Amino acid sequence: MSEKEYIYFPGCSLEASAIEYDMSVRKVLTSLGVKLIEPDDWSCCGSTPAHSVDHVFAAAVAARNLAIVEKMGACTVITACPACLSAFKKAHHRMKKEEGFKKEVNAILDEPYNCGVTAKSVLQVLLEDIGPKAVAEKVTTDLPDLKVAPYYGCIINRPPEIMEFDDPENPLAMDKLMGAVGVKVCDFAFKVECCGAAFGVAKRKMVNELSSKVLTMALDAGANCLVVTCQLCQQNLDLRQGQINSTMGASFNMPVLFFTQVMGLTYGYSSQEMGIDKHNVNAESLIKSRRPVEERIKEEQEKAKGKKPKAKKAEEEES
Amino acid sequence: MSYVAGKELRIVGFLCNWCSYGGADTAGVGRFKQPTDLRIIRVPCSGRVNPLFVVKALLNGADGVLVSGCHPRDCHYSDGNFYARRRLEMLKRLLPFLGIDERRFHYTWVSASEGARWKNVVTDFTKAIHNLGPLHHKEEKTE
Amino acid sequence: MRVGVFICHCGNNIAGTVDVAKVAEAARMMPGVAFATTYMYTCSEPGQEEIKETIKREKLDRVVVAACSPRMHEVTFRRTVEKAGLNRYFFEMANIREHCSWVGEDKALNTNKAIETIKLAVEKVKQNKPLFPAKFKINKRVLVIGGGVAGMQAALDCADGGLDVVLVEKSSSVGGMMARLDKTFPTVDCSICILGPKMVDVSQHEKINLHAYSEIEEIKGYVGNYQIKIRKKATYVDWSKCTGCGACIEKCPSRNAYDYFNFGVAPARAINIPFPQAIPKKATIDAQFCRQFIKGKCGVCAKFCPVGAINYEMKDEIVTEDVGAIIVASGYGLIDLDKLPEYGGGRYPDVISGIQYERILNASGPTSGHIERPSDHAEPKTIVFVSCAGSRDKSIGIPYCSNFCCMYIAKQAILTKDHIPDSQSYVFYIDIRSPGKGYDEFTRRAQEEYGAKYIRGRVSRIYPKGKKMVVKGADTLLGTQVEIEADLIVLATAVTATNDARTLAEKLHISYDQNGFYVESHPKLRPVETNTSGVFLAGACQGPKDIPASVSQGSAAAAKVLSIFSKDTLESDPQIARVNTNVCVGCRKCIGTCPFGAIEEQQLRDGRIVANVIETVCAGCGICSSTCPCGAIQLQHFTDNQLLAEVNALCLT
Amino acid sequence: MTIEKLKEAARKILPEVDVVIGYRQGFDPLHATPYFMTKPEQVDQLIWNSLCVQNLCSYLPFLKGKVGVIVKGCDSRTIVQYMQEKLIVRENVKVIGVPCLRVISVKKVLAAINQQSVKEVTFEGENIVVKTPEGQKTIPLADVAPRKCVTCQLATPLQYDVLAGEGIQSNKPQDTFEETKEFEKLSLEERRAYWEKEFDRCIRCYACRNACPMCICQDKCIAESRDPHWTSQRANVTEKFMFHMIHGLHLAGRCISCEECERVCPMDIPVAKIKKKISMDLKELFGYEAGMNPDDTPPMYVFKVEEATIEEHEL
Repeated sequence: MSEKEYIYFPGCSLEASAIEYDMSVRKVLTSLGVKLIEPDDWSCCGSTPAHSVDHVFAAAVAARNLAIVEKMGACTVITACPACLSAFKKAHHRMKKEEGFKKEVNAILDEPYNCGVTAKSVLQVLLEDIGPKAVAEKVTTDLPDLKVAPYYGCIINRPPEIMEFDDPENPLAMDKLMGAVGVKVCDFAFKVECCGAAFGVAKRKMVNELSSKVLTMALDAGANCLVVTCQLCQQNLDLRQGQINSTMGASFNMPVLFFTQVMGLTYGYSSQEMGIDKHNVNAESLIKSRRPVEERIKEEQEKAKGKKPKAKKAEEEES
Repeated sequence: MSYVAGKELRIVGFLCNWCSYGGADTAGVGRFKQPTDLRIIRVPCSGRVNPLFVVKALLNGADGVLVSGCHPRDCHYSDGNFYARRRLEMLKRLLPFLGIDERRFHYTWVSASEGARWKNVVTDFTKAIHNLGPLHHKEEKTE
Repeated sequence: MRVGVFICHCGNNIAGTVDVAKVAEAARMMPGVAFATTYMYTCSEPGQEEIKETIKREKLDRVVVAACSPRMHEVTFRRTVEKAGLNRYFFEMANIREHCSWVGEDKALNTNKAIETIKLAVEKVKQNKPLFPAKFKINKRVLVIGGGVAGMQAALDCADGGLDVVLVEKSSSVGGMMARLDKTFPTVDCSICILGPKMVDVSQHEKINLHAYSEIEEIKGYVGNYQIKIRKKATYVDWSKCTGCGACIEKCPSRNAYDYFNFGVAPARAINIPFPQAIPKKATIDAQFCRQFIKGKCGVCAKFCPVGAINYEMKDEIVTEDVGAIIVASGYGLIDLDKLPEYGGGRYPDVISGIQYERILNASGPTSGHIERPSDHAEPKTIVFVSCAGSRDKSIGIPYCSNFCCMYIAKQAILTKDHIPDSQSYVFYIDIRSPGKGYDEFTRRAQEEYGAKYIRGRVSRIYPKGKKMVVKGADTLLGTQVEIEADLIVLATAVTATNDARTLAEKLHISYDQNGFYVESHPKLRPVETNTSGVFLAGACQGPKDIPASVSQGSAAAAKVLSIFSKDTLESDPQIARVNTNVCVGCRKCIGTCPFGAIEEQQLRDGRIVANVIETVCAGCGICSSTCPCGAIQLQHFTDNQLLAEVNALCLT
Repeated sequence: MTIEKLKEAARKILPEVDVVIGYRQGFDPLHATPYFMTKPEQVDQLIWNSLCVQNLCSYLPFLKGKVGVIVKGCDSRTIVQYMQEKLIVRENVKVIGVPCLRVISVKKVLAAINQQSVKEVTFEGENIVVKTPEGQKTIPLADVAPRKCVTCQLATPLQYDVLAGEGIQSNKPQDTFEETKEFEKLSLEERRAYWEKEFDRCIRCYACRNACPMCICQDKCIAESRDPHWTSQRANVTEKFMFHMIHGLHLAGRCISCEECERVCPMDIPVAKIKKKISMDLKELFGYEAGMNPDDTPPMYVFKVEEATIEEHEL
């Protein structure tokens, strides 16, 4: 596969609370032959704290980073964090649409941003630029016990006119990728419901209620693990799972992994390399049955042989 | 022809009776406020508008001319606006060659139900003409 | 020349923002104007009398009325001046209401605009020539497009009035949407029981010629003399032989054809008769699903048909019909469920549309009237109805109300309770719209007698939970969120124009609004006419309508046709092109550009070739006039000189 | 020698037609004039040289019966355009094509000899030699050729029944509308002033119209009629402007750029300029060139439901 290069914006949480997300992203993309370049002197993306007080300022903070990327001569920046992504896309979208707003924002910046950069999520890159086929080729390991419910959260593909990726009501990007790496995917109705987001401190109970709904739905869907694209969701669902159990009187024990971690595991990386051990809810029990992918393939072939005559019969009924 | 000094410019509109003229009526019924400059000449079809009418108006004192017919495919006479489109496009390209800003002539499509759209067309075109100013240096009589 | 100008106050509509007295004063100064006055309501009886008297008293030979739009009252006043002995074309209208008093805010500017608009009309009227309509024979046959309840009503009324009717229906049976309904509100009487007899009448009426499974191919001509090309689509069954016995359907092996009649509630056979009361009761093969067409082998139906009616070789056939008027009753469509992803439309089998539920309720439907949900055929106990599913939603481009959903939801809630006494219905609504006779009482009955729980608010999301569907929404009256675990969700999907509404409109040369519904020529006073004379509207093709409204429009349209057909001849509009043979140089450019082929070559005695207009064919568009280099062919009443007079009135300083 | 071939052709055709139109010497040595031949002996007076500038096709729509006509390459576009507009019956016209590389512009020659009277004109190779009372002047033909010859692509006529001489290829560069594009570089005000100045000189003699092969209305022209009354007889620039717009727009998609209008203008008004601009636009819009293909229809008399090249104009 041809060598790809991307400007990669980690963002604050991927350097700290969600460092395992960063680890897995870098490893997975490297094994897919993608080179990541981190812009020098990148700064806050301008998400929640900023845009909840001042839109111009928030846009400026985002645009500062985009301007840096522009200066590097690139037209795309990728990030794993949905908050950074939407911060970038929102700023870009409005600056592009409103000349006045653009002037206002650029007035604050030393280096003006000329709207030449498209922000993409790692998810989008994997699905559209690299594609499920290439993603599947790298799989070495099978995770037979893993049954995942893909949980997208609220902002990775909404509002649609700004994010311009996947279906806002029923996204399928992760479903496809998980399918591609041979993991069982459960159809799950709560893909984009609210997890409580940044209210974890202010309104703990509400967050617990909302997150517990997500976990319940995942269980009902027959999943034993959630895969996510957003470290805030991950936090609310994993870090607070104990909290949820106590507030809601429940007994959830469902690992919440980043989709890149699951991909990494199927690529043969160890739990440590993927930082699985950094999570609260232990996923080992689901992973330990891992085996070379060839075994699964053999199994499937046998199954198929078993099926053959039956399928034939159906055919005859048809005609 | 009497003018209201300074406030108005001379804008002539040729409107298809079946669509745009009705659209202007709809705008009226809906009380969509518009600038008052436009004077409307009713024609059965935009295809009736010989480009020479536009030239005649512009040469003789109009500051702007607007032709509005039915949306393509929606012509009451099936083909009228198709001919209009070609002939008026030819004219629009010729005007600047004669030293007349092509923005002084606009042709568009407004249906009988598009009252709001009509209001916008009139408002925007009038604005455009006022930005361009008078085409003729005539002494404007006051009322 | 003595022009008289009559300026209408129109109560305050004009006088409120235009200084009419000043306008009259200015009008008196205009060259050629002998008299000018103002009047409170010019269109009123005394107002018209005033005009007639003044014409006589002042010896006026031209009249200008400055009032509302000519599209409103031109005809009225033409009649008035004619009664006073003037040719009706010695009249012009100055539109100082819609185009002036109603849209301008500055009284001084409005007044000036009114004056100039009148000047325009005066200059035009001075150029006017007397015109005299010719008479032409009319073909007293009528075409009705669409065999729904509106179309059938129109067809029957016309036929009973003694007209030959050509009824064209797209699907293989008449009946339309009403035939699909189980019961009708607010009487809850059986829909097909009241429609069935009408369908039979249509099929048996000797004056009605029904073309089922047919579509309009082409329409040529003008009021009184239309030539219609009708495409009879291939049914692959010889209907002259088919007895509707249904043996073929029994035996048909391809069992997952889409069932258009039942909106896909259950699969149908590739050869099918849509419903037991179908008229005509004849089978039709759906080539999309028929094995004979897909695989090239099967022929089962042909084998089993007792009368040998099956004919796989059948081709579409074009028939032509000549008529004098057209009634359009082409009905409505519904948005697809998958346009509503937040409700899981198209994703979850137990989220269905109102019309689908109607079929499930219907005894002749795929479940023979037993309410069961699609996913597992279980009997639902909790049913949630979501109104305005798409309607009144700008975000998906449907800003309007679909008119009858509120009522059929109430009906369906009532019927649900009848079918399943221990069931509970919930209805999410924005507003309950029940303005009809007995309608509001009906929606109350649904709540009070049948215990349907009405929740004012919108649904945000619908998702499966085990065997149930969870409906998440807001109760705006209690100001809380609600979650209901339901077994079946019924979406009152928005009413839209049919997907081929626009193409049909283009064939008819009638206009449609931004939503694809046909535009009537006046929203209040000419609700079933279009701007194309001879073409009338009935039913939901003009906008969402319930049954009584559609039926009344069907009758109204029929009445209109009968009234124009009450004479043997029609007056042709004299506003058509006329050739000045002394000037015509015979360059033939007009002939090539006329959309109606109304111009022919004619050789004069001196051998010169000149153009000649066929009066009955000319529709009066004037393309020829703007094409003719030497101005030899002039559209009467819109001649170059008349338009130039208007241009000069405005421009010459 | 072309002239011999022409005479031979004319003689051959004469019996089959009522008249053959060619050129003969005009009122002075610098002018050729149209010549209507009905008898064989007249053919001897036929001439052919660079003075034969007139577009003889212009007579065809007004002549009944069968006609023979001598046609240069540029003029042959007239025949084609007439065919498009069905203004002639091709069978009734015997076209004697004549290969031609360039004619001269009388105006340019007179300018070169500062308007003296002409005693004698001879041609030496690529030069024209003009004898005047003050002596003689030798001018390269290329220097006094009219504009249309500079970019002429039709050395051999598009249409002919007999060709007098061998078909020759044009050796001229394609017309790229340079002049038009140059003019468009001026500001709006400059352009407007330009036309007002030019048209102000117009004396409304209608020579341009009368010489125009496409002005088929001739004495029915709306510039002179009262019904319709497009222009008054007032001698102000507006009315003159209007007349030239009428001429221009009536030729939209029909002008075969023979530039007769400009040749005959006594006031030297560049009347062909506007027509050229329209031709340029219509070529760009509809890929149409008048008088090239008999099966075309002029673009103002047809339409496409979807016009690929016309975009809706926003305000």
